[in-house]
Amino acid sequence: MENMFERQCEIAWCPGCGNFGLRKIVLSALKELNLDQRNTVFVSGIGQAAKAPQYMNVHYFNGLHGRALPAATGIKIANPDLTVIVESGDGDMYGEGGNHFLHTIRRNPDITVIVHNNMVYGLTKGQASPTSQKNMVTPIQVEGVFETPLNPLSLAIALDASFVARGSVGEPELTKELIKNAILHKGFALVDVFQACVSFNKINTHKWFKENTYKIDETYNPEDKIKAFELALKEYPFPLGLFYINKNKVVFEENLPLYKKSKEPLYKRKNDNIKDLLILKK
Amino acid sequence: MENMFERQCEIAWCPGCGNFGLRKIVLSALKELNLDQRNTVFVSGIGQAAKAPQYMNVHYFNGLHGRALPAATGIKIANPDLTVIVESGDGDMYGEGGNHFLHTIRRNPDITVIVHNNMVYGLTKGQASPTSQKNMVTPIQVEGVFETPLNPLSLAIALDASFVARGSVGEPELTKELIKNAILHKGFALVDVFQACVSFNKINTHKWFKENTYKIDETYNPEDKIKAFELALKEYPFPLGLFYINKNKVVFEENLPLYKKSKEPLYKRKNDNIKDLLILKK
Amino acid sequence: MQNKLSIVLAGEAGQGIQSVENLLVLIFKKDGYNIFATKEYMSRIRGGVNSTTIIISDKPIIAWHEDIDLFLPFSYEAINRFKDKINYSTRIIVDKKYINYENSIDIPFNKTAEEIGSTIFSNTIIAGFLASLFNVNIEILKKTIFDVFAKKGKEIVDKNIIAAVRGYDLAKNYFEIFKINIQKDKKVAEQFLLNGADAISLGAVAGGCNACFAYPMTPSTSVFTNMALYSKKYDIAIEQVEDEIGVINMALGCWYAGGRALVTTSGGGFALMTEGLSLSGMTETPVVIHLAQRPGPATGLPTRTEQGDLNLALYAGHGVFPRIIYAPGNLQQAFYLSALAFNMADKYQIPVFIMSDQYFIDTYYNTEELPLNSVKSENYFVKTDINYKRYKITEDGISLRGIPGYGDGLIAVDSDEHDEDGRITEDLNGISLQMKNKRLKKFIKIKEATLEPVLYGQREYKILLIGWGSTHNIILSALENIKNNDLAFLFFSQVYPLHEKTKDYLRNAVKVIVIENNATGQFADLITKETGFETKYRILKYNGLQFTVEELVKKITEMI
Amino acid sequence: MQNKLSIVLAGEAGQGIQSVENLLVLIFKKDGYNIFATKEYMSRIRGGVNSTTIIISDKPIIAWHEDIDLFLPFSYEAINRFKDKINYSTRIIVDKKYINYENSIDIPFNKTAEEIGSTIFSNTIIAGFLASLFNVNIEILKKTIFDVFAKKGKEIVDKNIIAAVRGYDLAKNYFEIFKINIQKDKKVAEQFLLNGADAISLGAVAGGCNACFAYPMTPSTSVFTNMALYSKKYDIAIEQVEDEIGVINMALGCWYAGGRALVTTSGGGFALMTEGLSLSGMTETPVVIHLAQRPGPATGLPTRTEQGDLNLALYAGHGVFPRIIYAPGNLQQAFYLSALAFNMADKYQIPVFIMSDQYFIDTYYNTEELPLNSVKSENYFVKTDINYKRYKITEDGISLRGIPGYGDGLIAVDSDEHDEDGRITEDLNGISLQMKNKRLKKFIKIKEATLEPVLYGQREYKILLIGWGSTHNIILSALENIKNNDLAFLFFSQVYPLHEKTKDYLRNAVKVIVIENNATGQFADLITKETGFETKYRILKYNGLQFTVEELVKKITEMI
Ligand SMILES: Cc1ncc(C[n+]2csc(CCOP(=O)(O)OP(=O)(O)O)c2C)c(N)n1
Ligand SMILES: Cc1ncc(C[n+]2csc(CCOP(=O)(O)OP(=O)(O)O)c2C)c(N)n1
Ligand code: SF4
Ligand code: SF4
Ligand SMILES: [Mg+2]
Ligand SMILES: [Mg+2]
Repeated sequence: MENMFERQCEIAWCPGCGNFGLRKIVLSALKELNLDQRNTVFVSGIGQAAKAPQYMNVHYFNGLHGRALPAATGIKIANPDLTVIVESGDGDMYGEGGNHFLHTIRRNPDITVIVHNNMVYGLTKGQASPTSQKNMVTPIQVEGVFETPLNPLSLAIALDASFVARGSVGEPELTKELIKNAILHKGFALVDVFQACVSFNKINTHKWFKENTYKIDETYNPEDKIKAFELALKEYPFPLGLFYINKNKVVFEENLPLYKKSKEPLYKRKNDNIKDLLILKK
Repeated sequence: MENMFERQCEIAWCPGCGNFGLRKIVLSALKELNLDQRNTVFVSGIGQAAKAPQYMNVHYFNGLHGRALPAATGIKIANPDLTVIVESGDGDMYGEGGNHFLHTIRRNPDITVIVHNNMVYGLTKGQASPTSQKNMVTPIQVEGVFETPLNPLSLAIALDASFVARGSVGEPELTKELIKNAILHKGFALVDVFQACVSFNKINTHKWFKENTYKIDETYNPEDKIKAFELALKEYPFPLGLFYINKNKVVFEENLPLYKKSKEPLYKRKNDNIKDLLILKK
Repeated sequence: MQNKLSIVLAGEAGQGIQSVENLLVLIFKKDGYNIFATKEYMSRIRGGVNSTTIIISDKPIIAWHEDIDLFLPFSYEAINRFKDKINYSTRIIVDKKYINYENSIDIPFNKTAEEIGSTIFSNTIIAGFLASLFNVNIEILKKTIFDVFAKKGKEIVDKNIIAAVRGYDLAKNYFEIFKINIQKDKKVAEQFLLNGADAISLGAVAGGCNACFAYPMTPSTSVFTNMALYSKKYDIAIEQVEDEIGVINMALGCWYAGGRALVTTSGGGFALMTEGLSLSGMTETPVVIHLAQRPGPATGLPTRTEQGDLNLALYAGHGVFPRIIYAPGNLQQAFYLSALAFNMADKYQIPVFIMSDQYFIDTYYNTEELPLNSVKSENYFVKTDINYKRYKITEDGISLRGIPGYGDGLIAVDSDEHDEDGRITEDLNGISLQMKNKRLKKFIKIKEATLEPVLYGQREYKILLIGWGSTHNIILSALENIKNNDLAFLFFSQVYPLHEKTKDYLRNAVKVIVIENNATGQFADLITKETGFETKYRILKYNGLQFTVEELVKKITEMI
Repeated sequence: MQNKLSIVLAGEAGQGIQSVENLLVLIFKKDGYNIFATKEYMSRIRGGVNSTTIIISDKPIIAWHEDIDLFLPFSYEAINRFKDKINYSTRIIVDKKYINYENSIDIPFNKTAEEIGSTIFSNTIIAGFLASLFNVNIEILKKTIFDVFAKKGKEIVDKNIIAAVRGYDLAKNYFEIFKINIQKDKKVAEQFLLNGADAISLGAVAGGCNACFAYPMTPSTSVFTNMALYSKKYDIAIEQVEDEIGVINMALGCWYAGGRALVTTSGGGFALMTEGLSLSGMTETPVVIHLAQRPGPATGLPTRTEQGDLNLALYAGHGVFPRIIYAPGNLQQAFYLSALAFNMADKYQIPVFIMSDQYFIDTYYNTEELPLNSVKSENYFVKTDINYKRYKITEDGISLRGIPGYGDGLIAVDSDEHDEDGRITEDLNGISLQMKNKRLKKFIKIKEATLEPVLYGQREYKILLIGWGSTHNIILSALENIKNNDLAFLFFSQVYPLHEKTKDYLRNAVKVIVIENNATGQFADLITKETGFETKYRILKYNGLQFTVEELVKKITEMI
């Protein structure tokens, strides 16, 4: 059966790029969840990963580098009925967009954030990203990266993000399920996805990701924050799966007074009768 | 004995403000460490806390709201011999400045960051800050804060900051020692300091901080990251002391190739002989 | 002739000047006095010297005057700061227990307060005292005290009413000294009393604003606070965002999905939004920005006033895209333009600015009906079908705007150069160039919708004064004072685009004088750039305070 | 007459056009040909269509021409994109095994490559082939291949030399078809071969730059990459910062403490720096910003060219403060001005811009000596004593700049309005106003140091062409082609402040034509604003490509 989210078009990624794999995964997840295209909005920043929505039949807001999250939150504020999915790169989300990452997690809108984590700046030709591993040499980091790579999982857990997971393009089934659950989850859901940039990251290749990851044990309980943190610190190999879930968090837009009264999205409301307000100024 | 760091001048804080207490603590720490005024630079953003350097006899760079950390790093890059101390507010550091907080920790320059954490925006008259506790009502958060307060300690630990501590103006001795150790520590050192804003935070008062804090047990070992994380999650009461230290981190400026060769600060170098470079372009 | 009297209260932040102001403006207005109030304050919460000027008059009074008839210093510092502004005719009121000053009138406010139980009541006593000097109806006094303190509980209300009445009675001993006699006007009691922040906020609501995002920054915060206050009743989504970049991007997301968001900010905060502004331009997503100016550069004088960010508003954002900039000059305009901004942003799918400044935001006066019937919220988005194209090329450059979830079309907006479907393109000479031209075409439409500048004074002028924004009332008052048959005043409540007729107005003048509250004459420069007319006569002020009427009268007279 | 031949290689990103370009420019130049190369490319890493134009000539060639003499398409898409640009005299070279096109010359590059072992050698074969057609000395070919591939190890070097020689030999069968005969010039072999990014980077080093901070953004990244490359040898501190806001603030911290930092960025990145720019203005902390332009708004066309950010550079930042904007027109100017920028920033304690664009950054040609002896690094900071005041009021507004750790003074800089000591003040009519005036005074000094525009062509002109930045060489080449006795070209390598004499130059012209690679004529607007002269004749291009000489000749001829 045809996937109506799939758009037939030229795709500007390099042959072999991990983005293709993730695209397939996301498309399957959308289909399997039976989402309504007319209510599904993708939001992205700028970068190779951020082009993803261009290649799908969805609404999208392809904004500025690093600024997908506030835009996504604004969309949720205007219309909480929409399913909002952010798709962007590691540089975009954790570099330029770091502050929004912190505070959107605190806010906890009901959005899903899929990060194409290729550990490099792809579109700008191979500089280090916040998740680049130590010693990677690039045209800018000429003596190799020496800064501590940002660990998005432990960071999100420290901020008490309500759903924190890691997938990998090398594990499509697992990753698809994570993304589906993330979309179904009410609240901010992060799915950081390992994937290769075949043009600029010669270290963290498809093979490397295969060899340096493992699935989290089925018995693991993702509701324990400290355990989750401990798991998130595991490296070489890196665990894949759901690290942490907090089901008790208030969802941002639901907590806005205007949506406590009524669920109507903003565009359906008429809101300009100010007579009562003016009386106060007499 | 007189403290030469102490400046006799009018101070624009409200009577009773916690900033006065922290000022005293910082001044004592500077004196007890016997720092050379001529080599001590304070960097701050904008806010009540950020005015602190104005009231001391030090070099300072009083920059933009939220932007103290990159400026401080730039200063270290130009001259690693300088002792660089950042003093700023919770809004400044964790709100507007959040992205620099993340990435400066990753970079690990040898700077000390003292955050006057009064859990409110003081200078702009009492809006919620990222560390405001739940349910606090403000002129903007008219139905009370409902977002998860940012926990600077767990966040810094998740990012593997090399020195992470919490002080309180209510515990001047402890806080002074933390600040002294932070300054002596090589690498990024965070000292988040609880203090009251008597004008706008009617919840987290001097008394409240006294009643809701306790000193970390002497037997506690701050070198275990997971334990540190666990400790950082403790609330009501909140622990005070050194949570985490990582002594094995590379110091940013020391790792810059130019300082591996020579320790001379930039201003002493002469660097404009480009003949050799030009030959490459023939 | 106008009969007016001005009271200046000055003292430390935290001494209660602000609460006296708040009470007095209400009391006087409700009693039928025309009233004007403006304040200036330091960037601190306690200490320093702040002041408020309250002018009471028998005729409408809308602009800052510098005479001080009654001066109430609350501290020695206050006296120092105002020494040069008080003259032989200024009556100085002090409580000698605290402050001594030559030729001042000693009134035992504090002793009276202590009698009631605490010195904290002295502010209410002062309010009662002044009300009494102006022969305010005591019931109005009591009722206002009741309304203002109601939220704080019965005990506080009662004590304050007692204090007010004590002050009221105290004044009776001094009637002979002050001999105040200003005509009241019953109509005034029914009028609105607003400051600039109120007018802008209410206008936004009238324009259908249903979301407001900001990061606190003086002086723009007042509008944010108002919107938060209204939010409960009017279902406005309020969010304090982590930084200004987040603010503008959240606002764009909100508009994209069918909301009507207001952004309120000041210079440094707006500087951080310039990339986002460009995103509004490229994606053709509407947004309304209230830019409340204060003196820069950088942190500058954060609580002061200046018209220094016009250039920033004009040129912010990389690349070329249309925008509209309104600069209301009085409360009616603020209300009207703030509402209009929402409709224009929606209609033309562009960023629209409302420019104010600290003076404008913090200045109160009574005003007749607001232009309530001429504003309404106009929505321009459409229900889409499956063939919908977000960026359809049209004759005038404006495509119908769909929103996700309303209809069957897909709404794809892109910060990259895009085709009609909103998909990225590099067809440089094809659709890419057409998109650029589409956006350029909107300049023409927007220009057509420009509001005309308003001419005051002589139709057959030789000398033309020009102003924009918050100087409107001051220049107008100066004009009335000067009485020169060659003089007219051309006021721009829309500063960009400039109206077509601007050239004609300039051509008719022998001498053009541009008056601005900034250091270089940014609007004068804009006029030169757009019309080619030199604008070398400029009256500029940039110390962080607004012009006073007297000051302008003098400067204009010198220059003409 | 100039004898020249232009080669266009076009194909997908990743097909190796870039490496053929890199080899060929070196080979031709070392063999004594005047050489010019420029590229245009899509915002993707593989696929699409990119192209490079290489022009070989007997005389210096410094500007983009649109004729194509030899066309080597690497894909059908490439043919499509260039269909309109090839004409009857264009020779088209293909390998029919992959691509077929009418009237093209089939050359078995791939087969030859396969014979050596892999098709990846076809690019080197093509380079060898073209070198041979131009009768390049085979030793130069080999040596260049060796140098370029040396880093990749002996095996790869050897194979590529074999490939180059095979291509070289292959060409011999085609000499008769192509009959290329262009004079070489021994002197060229000794000249420099640079692109704009190189000239700017080397100039910065010559100006004493010892730190470079950036966040990657096309097309500004090339300068960052160069600085990183030089950093090992030249002790330059390099840091890729988390965002552009961090970049500018880090640079200001660095300058404050005695470093000389370069910031390199493009439109959207620079938009994020505008608050920081204002901090430079307020604290009087120097900074040098390389702003490499690309078409906006927002993400726009990220790998394309435009002169669209002049307004942004002119007006970025809230509040009023002085700045200098250089816009080099050729490699010498880029080198010279980039060095000068550091000295001027240091001397006047202001932000200084070097404006380039993608075309300028990516364009190579050979050039004689660079103005090496006229540049040097001048430091203006001083050793301080205990009485030092960072913002001492002086006649010309410039205070001596101390740095922490050098001397006994305290160096306090403040983003708030401050006194001479750098401490916050609200003394509105006192030191606060003096500080504002101090910064205004610097405008005068900076204006005095403005570089004169350069006049080319007729001294007694009637028609004056005006240009700035990257159009310099193109307008100059057009001027040479037009040969009109009334025509002159006035070029501004400094666009702000405008030089005093600008007015005189304009006055002497009957008609002024401003030529800009943007949609509205931002520099023309600036001229009007600053001089009052109308500049209604404008030749503008804004599809994302630079003008070609032929195009300009035509447009100028039409307009005069
Ligand atoms: C404000 C701004 N700064 C810089 C850029 C340039 N830029 C575009 S994409 C990108 C990095 C992309 O890296 P990442 O987010 O990891 O995505 P990837 O290409 O690797 O998928 C950068 C720096 C930009 N578009 N905007
Ligand atoms: C870009 C920018 N946005 C907003 C402001 C206004 N502002 C000044 S201080 C401040 C908050 C201060 O809060 P905090 O950092 O907690 O310091 P405190 O006053 O509580 O010590 C804000 C929002 C500013 N100066 N610059
Ligand atoms: S550069 Fe890397 S991330 Fe970008 S498309 Fe190519 S392989 Fe993928
Ligand atoms: S407002 Fe609060 S933080 Fe600021 S000085 Fe007053 S008490 Fe201190
Ligand atoms: Mg990436
Ligand atoms: Mg605070």
